[in-house]
Amino acid sequence: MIDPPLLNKAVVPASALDVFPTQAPEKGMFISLGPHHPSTHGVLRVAITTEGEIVTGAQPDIGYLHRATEKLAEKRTYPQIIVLTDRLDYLAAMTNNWSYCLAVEKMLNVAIPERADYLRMIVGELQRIASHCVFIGTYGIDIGAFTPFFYSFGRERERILDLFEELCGARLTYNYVRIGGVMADAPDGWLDKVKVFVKEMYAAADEYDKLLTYNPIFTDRTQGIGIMTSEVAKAWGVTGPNLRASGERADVRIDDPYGLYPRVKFDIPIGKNGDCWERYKCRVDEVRESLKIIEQALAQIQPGETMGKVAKYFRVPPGEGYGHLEAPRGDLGFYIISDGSPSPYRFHIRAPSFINLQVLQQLLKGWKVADVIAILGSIDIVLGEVDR
Amino acid sequence: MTLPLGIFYALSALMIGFSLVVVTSRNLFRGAMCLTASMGFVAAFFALLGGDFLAASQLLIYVGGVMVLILFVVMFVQTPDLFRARQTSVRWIPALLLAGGVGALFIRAFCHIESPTELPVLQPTSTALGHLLLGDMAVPFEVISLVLLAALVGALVFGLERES
Amino acid sequence: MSSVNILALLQAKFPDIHPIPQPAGQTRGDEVYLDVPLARLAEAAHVLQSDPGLAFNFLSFVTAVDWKTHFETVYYLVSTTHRHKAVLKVKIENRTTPEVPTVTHVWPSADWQEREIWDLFGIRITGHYNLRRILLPDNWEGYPMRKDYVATPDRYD
Amino acid sequence: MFEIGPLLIQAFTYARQFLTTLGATPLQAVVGIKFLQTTLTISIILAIPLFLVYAERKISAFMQARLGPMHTGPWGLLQTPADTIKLLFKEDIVPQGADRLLHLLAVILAAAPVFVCFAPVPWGTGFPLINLDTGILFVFAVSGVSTLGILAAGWGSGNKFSMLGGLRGAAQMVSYEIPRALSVVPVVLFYSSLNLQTIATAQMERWHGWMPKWFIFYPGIGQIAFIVFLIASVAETNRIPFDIPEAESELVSGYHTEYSGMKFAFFFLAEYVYVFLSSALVTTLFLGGADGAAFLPSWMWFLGKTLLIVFLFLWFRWTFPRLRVDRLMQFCWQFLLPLALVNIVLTVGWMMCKTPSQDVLPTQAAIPSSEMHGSPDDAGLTKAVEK
Repeated sequence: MIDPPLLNKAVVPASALDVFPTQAPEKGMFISLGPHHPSTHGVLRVAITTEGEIVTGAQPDIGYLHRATEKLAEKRTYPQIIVLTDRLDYLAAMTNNWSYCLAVEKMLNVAIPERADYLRMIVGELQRIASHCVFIGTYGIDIGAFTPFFYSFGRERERILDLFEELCGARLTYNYVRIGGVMADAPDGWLDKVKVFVKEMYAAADEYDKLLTYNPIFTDRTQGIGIMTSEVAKAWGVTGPNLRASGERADVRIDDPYGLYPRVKFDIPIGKNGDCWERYKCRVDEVRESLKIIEQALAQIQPGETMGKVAKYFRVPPGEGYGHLEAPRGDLGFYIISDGSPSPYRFHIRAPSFINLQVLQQLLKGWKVADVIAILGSIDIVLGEVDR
Repeated sequence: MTLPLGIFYALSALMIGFSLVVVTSRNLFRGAMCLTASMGFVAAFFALLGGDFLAASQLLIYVGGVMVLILFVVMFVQTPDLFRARQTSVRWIPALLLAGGVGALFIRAFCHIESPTELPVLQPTSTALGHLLLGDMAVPFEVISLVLLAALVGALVFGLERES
Repeated sequence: MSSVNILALLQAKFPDIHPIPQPAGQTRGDEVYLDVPLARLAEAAHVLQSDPGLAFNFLSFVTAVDWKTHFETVYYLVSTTHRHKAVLKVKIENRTTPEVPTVTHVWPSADWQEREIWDLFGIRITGHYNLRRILLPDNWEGYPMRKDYVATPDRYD
Repeated sequence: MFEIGPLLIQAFTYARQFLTTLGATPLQAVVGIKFLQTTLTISIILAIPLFLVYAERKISAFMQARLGPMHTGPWGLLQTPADTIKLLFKEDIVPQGADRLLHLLAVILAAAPVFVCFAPVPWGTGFPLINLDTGILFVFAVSGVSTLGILAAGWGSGNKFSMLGGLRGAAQMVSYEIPRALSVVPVVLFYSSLNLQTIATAQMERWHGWMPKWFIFYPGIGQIAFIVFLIASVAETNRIPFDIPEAESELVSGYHTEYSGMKFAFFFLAEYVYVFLSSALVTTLFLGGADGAAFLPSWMWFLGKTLLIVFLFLWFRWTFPRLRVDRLMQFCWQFLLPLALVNIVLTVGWMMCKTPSQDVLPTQAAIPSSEMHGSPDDAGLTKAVEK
């Protein structure tokens, strides 16, 4: 019997993990969770070997949603790739576009007008709130509470999507952030609507706390479960709220500031022992931090240009560049190598969900089958980003 | 041939039928289910004889408790060879003779009892049982609880043994 | 820890690691670009992670590039303590059976990314405990991310 | 006002006289009337899930900032009949590896006992089908049989997940039956009778005029017994937060995965009737059954209180997440059971100090002469048992 806390403390060398459990072990049972399982957040299969109720081995099996985005990008010009990045983490398309544009702008060395940067920050933080709302809703359903889903996913996120629709006409794949600026200026009255939404969102965040965060059965199901220490997290390359919940103060907005984040004051919610509840709590607190950022941005934004001096059809000087930002699920980066032609020579995506998912191989061992769903849900992955 | 006697014969025929299935069926789960059914018929007989408290507790304890746990064991132990076990033992002739002898003995004993023609008037028996158990029969009642204690200790010993 | 003394510390142990000059007109972040010979990669990984001065304990990503004449694997390393970054580039000349040692013993986060390199580029990762295709179906022939990969769709519906 | 109870009694007595005039022996007449009463009660009980399913969907919708069914009929009233008809015409698939007979038997075992349990429940004055002396014990005994239904469903479906779901469901129901039964012992002790009718009528008195003497209002023992019984009943009906057997997210809806069409409908029907039965028991035992001011008929009081408790069941379902299996068992054995036992001790203490002079065990004479109705053979009830 593997006793879970000990195992998660030490970083298990990758070679110690089982290769691929395909047949039932002699004593236990082999359960293939997914790919049509209602709670694996999309097309993901986790092959689990159990001994009674305890998980003895887990190997996620991905690739069901692989669309070869990196190969496609080599055939498209730089502006055309923005459309590809929308479909990576389809719950946070704004931050995908922004991260890609950061990388290209770094290689082009072009200056962004201030109003465009403010709009990018407002829209990026709104996208973070929408993505965390999806997480809060679906994680509630994983643990068995159906009602929060209708509040966070059904009510709050819908209002954000309405705001985005008014801004750029789309509800999911926006490609609003363009290389050198943003697609168009915010329609008049839009910023006031955002201000109204921000005020009401504070109340909604407190409502989630009352309804789910401090619900005794919810805490009983998630506290002390799926403990991931910061050494294990850093060793497996985990980033985002999952890493911060383990007590590591790592946030790209602070470590490697981009855009106008140095001008806004906000703090980073940090957890202590990195269990499922802390990962959930960090995301709820992050919603409040994002609201603070938006408020300050709304106060500081001035009218002005929204598109820098970038030609419609441009070439990037040969060389390589890496731009990354703090996406809702972690450190999302784009590594681009250009050979001077209008389309990139090599286009690599540093997808946080893909790398965060690896830790499951070690994290699931030793916990109960009922906890597998809670732990998998707390990592909050999106298959579009995992399979690219 | 009054109505209650008719019911009595029907019930006993069904009970014997189910008990036969318990003995003969190869499917372990089906056998356990039929055993549960025959336990239910025992409760029906108690009800027919006017013992309402007895019928209810028989149903509660045997059908609701003991049989559920037996079904548990059957579902946990799914070793396929259990299902293809031979039903009849090799020395079935002596077994048949023994069964015949015991059967004859019972039939002779039953002939001396004249069967009641109609049902006893239904009395509420639970209060009477209460007085009996805690009044005159208090000592045997306590002794029986020792049997239960022994069963519990036995279960614990088996349980712990498997754990270590 | 500026890139100068990272280089100094490293070259003390590995004289044959030398920096890659920054191409003209190309801005770069504060990463230091290092060209690591294939044979030296395994030891360099251990030193980069264990040496207190360098302390690169976080491997952000691993990827590969097909330069038509040779392959190249890129490791983007970050030190969460000293807050400095490094990019290792390893050139792989042999195109017929390209091989590179694994770094999962040092940074487990390279596990799936190296499997992806094997799956899409066909570069064998020696010493990887679970080298199988990760994104493509197991019976897929060819390595799609190579420049010379000809995609022959089997149907046009 | 229009008390239905006595009207029904007259109707049944006339019917029995009519049968005897037709030449049936008194026994056959009684059996005929009982048959008539049973069909009447079962038809009422069958109508309840229709209403409850609609109520659950509407209430859960309002709790979740949405509207619930609105299209079928005004405010979606015809939604449940529409569902039932749809399920009637759905193809009834039996999995290939399953044991066909057991697959069907499981549904009967799960659904039938719940209707039988309604016999001793007193709806109002003079209304219980049978004034059964072992009322509450009979209900627990028969409701225990539905556990077999779940086990048979788990095994009969032939697939690994439903077998696991069946095992977990049965384990949960068996272990929650004990605190449920023990939480009723104080009530039985207090009113010294298992008969639901006597328990209900005994709660009719008033403390200094206005405060109804319901068992729940007895400080300490009343509330504990009420809470333990309610929690155990929620667990017994496999509803959130105790719905491990059909935990959708883990076992893909447990033991009734392989059921479709009318069989699936019966599982749900049984669950809702079971919820109504548990609420009816809570009302009879703790809220004084049909006791209420005169302006409403007694059966309406009973129905009102029961629907209030049903609302509690629904409310639990849409606010609580699900308990983990081992925590659920631990909660039962290490919290509910000791609490129920302590409550029994408290009740006995209360009864001792309440009537120190009188001997705690009521003498035979004290057996309340329950109201007289129904067939002649009930006449024997008033005769005290001499043995």
